[in-house]
Amino acid sequence: MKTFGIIVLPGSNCDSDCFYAVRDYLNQDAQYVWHEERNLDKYDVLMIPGGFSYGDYLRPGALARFSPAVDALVKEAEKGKLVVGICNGFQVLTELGLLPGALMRNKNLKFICKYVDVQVENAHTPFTSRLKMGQTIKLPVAHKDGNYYVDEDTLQQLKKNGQVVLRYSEDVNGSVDRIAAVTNRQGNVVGMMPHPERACDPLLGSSDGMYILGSMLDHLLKGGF
Amino acid sequence: MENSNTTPLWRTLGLTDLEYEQIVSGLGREPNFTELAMFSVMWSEHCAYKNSKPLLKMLPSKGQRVMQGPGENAGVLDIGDGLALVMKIESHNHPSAVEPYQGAATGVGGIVRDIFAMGARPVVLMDSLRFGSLGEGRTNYLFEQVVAGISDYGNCIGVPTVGGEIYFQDCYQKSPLVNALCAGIVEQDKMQTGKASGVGSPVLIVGATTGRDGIGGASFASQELGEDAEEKLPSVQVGDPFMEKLLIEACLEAYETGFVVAVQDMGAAGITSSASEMAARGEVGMELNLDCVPLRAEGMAAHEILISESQERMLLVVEKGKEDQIKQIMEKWGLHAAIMGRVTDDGWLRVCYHGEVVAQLPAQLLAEGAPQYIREGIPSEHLKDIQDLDVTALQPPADLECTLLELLKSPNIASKAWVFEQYDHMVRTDTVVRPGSDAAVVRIKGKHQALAFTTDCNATYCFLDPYEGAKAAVVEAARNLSMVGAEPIGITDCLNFGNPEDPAVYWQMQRCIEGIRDACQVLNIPVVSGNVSLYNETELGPIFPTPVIGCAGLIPDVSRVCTMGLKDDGDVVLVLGE
Amino acid sequence: MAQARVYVTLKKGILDPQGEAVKNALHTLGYGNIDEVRVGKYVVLTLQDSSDSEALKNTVEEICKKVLTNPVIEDFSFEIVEG
Amino acid sequence: MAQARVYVTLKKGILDPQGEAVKNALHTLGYGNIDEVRVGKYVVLTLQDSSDSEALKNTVEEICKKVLTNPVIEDFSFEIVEG
Ligand SMILES: Nc1ncnc2c1ncn2[C@@H]1O[C@H](COP(=O)(O)OP(=O)(O)O)[C@@H](O)[C@H]1O
Repeated sequence: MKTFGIIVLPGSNCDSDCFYAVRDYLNQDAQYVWHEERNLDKYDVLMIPGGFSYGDYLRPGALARFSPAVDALVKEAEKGKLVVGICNGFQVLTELGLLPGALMRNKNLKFICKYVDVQVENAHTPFTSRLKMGQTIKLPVAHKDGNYYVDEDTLQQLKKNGQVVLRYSEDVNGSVDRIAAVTNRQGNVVGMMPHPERACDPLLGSSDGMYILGSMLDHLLKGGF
Repeated sequence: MENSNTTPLWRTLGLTDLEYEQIVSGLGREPNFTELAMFSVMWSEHCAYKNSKPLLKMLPSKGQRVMQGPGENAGVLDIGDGLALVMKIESHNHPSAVEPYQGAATGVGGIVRDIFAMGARPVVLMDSLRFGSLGEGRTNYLFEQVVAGISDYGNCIGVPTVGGEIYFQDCYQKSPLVNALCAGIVEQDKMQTGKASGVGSPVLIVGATTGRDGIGGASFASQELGEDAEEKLPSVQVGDPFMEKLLIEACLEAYETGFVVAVQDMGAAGITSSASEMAARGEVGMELNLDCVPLRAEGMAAHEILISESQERMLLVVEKGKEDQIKQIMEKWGLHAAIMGRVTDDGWLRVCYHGEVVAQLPAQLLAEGAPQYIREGIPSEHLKDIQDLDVTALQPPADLECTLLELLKSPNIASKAWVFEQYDHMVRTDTVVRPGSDAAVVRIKGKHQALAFTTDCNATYCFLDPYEGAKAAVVEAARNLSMVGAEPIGITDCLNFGNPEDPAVYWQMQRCIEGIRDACQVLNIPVVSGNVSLYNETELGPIFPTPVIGCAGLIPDVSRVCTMGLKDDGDVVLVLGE
Repeated sequence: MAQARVYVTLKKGILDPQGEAVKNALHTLGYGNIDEVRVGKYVVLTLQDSSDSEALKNTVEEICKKVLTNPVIEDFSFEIVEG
Repeated sequence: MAQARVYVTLKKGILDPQGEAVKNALHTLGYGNIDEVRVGKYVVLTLQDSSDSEALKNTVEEICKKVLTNPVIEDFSFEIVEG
């Protein structure tokens, strides 16, 4: 049994989505981690869920940086632990500088909630190993600020290093190069705008999110950090 | 009490001479200014239902599943397995006409608080909207801003907006309607009420600080929007969905302790309404000290604190001696919680400020003493002409294909994806049938049963024949639910009308309510909560009568949900009914 | 080319939840000496020069009222910089 | 009391969808002479006065860098007004 720590920031609202996905569909130990927690040793994976941490005030993800648990998460990430930021979590990770780039207001300036197709750009990451290169999966998005920006130089590096993990099949929000998910250079930290945790039960329209959660589990079971 | 010009103060505050007399005779003395301000908001149409209460009594509100009918913050229905469904709909029409973004946002905030005030976790939002024709006047602006307001607020608090309705029609040109429905789920033994009890129990004000927002908003909402509506702007309230999200979590955690005796949200008329209604329901009194209220603005007068409509606040009555535990929970969530009073046994609301008693009123008189008006409804003269349409004299359209395309182009028929894609309708991972179907379906994790929701009303029908139109709204709602496989179990209704002092409008309201009553009786669906919004009219005249029906249904087995998409080649198509 | 710099602020007395949240964050970070934070908008318009500076001013004023602000809850001020 | 007025703008070269939308709206309304619109933030901090104006400046600078802006996409400038 692996332990997934789900960071609960004031304003997180997909914390329970992550919790049930991990507990009921991945059948692993899901635990909420209050944002004032300082020791995150015992978790095998850390997740920053979607939502509106601190109301998304100022900039989405900007104020979450100052929670002690997020501080501790940075240290765990540096040690090489798997860290996943979904939606607002992705925004937090870029604000922290753990991931390159920034997430800006969607091109149409509106919140977008719908299923989208995404393609796998790198199947050799701890988050995508159950998928094939180029495979298309169906995941929901639900965000107002998912328009991923990086400058041209960084983009070339990301591509060269295989840090672009998922791309939207069609332009959804104006993201540079239709990027939907990126990892850090080391490959243990991922941020993604689509919600795999919302796509674990065919009853709700798709279970493709299980590929991503399952890949992480495989990685841990193979003895990955 | 008169102010400088000769209009008596009570009239400028929206009370009639007769109402003022009733206050004086009920009190046995003249009210002071603070007290009069409190009466003016509590006896407004918005809070007191002066014109609608006698009519609302007609609605059937009993049934095997009904655990709480009208009279509390929201209605409650037994859905089996020890669970209950809490639901209510509410209008925020007038605020949205003035400031559509904030008006709609705070409308969502208000209805959500009603639901968690009953102890339930809010799990579903819906919105029923009416605007003028697209492209005319401020319609596009109002429409975009209202949708943005609902989207930003609902998405932030993490409650999925799973459905609703939108119509564009000229009669709403200057009187848009914004009705929001919220439903929640609670374990039956954890239900909360707004009934204060326990002499000496501390009264806590929790959540946002109190400022001058929306002062007089409640009485404002009960007046027709005149040409000078924009002048009344300072009363605009600003919503803080982040605060609301914290408030939801903190309150639900506080209820878990079992130490919360009673709780109510502060909507219209703020501290005044929540305190007096909680005291009146519990047949107790309350002593309040305004010096303890965390304020946001400087130099606020007693009446301003008492009737402020600052959003995202709750009033809690807590077991004596347990206040620190509750405060700790609130502080964990970063919220203010201040002890501002205690429960007394004498039925009076006694308010102190700066060491003086500034108001002293019987809670019952304030909360429930407003007069009720039974008027005479008279159908409008020219209704007959409109109704006398000889359908057989109409020519069928020459080019049916063209007509079909014309119809599909109508914003009233076209896809509403532009709207519902702006709403997070999937958060909480329970939305089984998403917007775009007859009714939305939401599962309950770990249970077999699921819930279905719809809102319906065709106001043109109601205009042509209020009785038949309202009946049709109920029946349509029931039909929509049965289409997804649900049995309709309860209704919450939002009655939007023009000025009830106009006999033709009063008649519409009367007939609509009769229509709802009769349909509910036949279908055996109780009305467990609702809301009335009157004075929806401008110089352009009253809106069409718009009794929006929000209906909840129960699906015994979530795997048996039916959606409307065609499924497979060769499936047989049947037509049922006549 | 002229540049109009427009400052949009929430009216006094109108709740600024964003400002409140930033203030709280700053306090947490140890900046206790911050009494208030208000977050508004800063809009920069680049306009084709008009020889008539009075007309330019009127245009910007009009744009502020009609488009850039919501008069119900916001105030504005602006300055025009030539260059 | 001192007031720090902070202007946050998107870096040059970064597409500003909000500014674009405002520009298009202005063009539709007939303001054809608008070449560009950029929408940024205007943050007003009210600080307890410090006798040391250099220290005050440093504090504000720090706050801008740490909290008020995201250096990947934003620039800032500020001024301090006493009073
Ligand atoms: N149309 C209606 N049908 C049934 N009950 C109604 C209707 N309108 C209002 N009620 C009930 O009357 C009570 C008072 O209404 P409410 O809207 O809660 O007042 P407030 O303005 O304080 O929110 C509630 O219990 C509500 O359910």
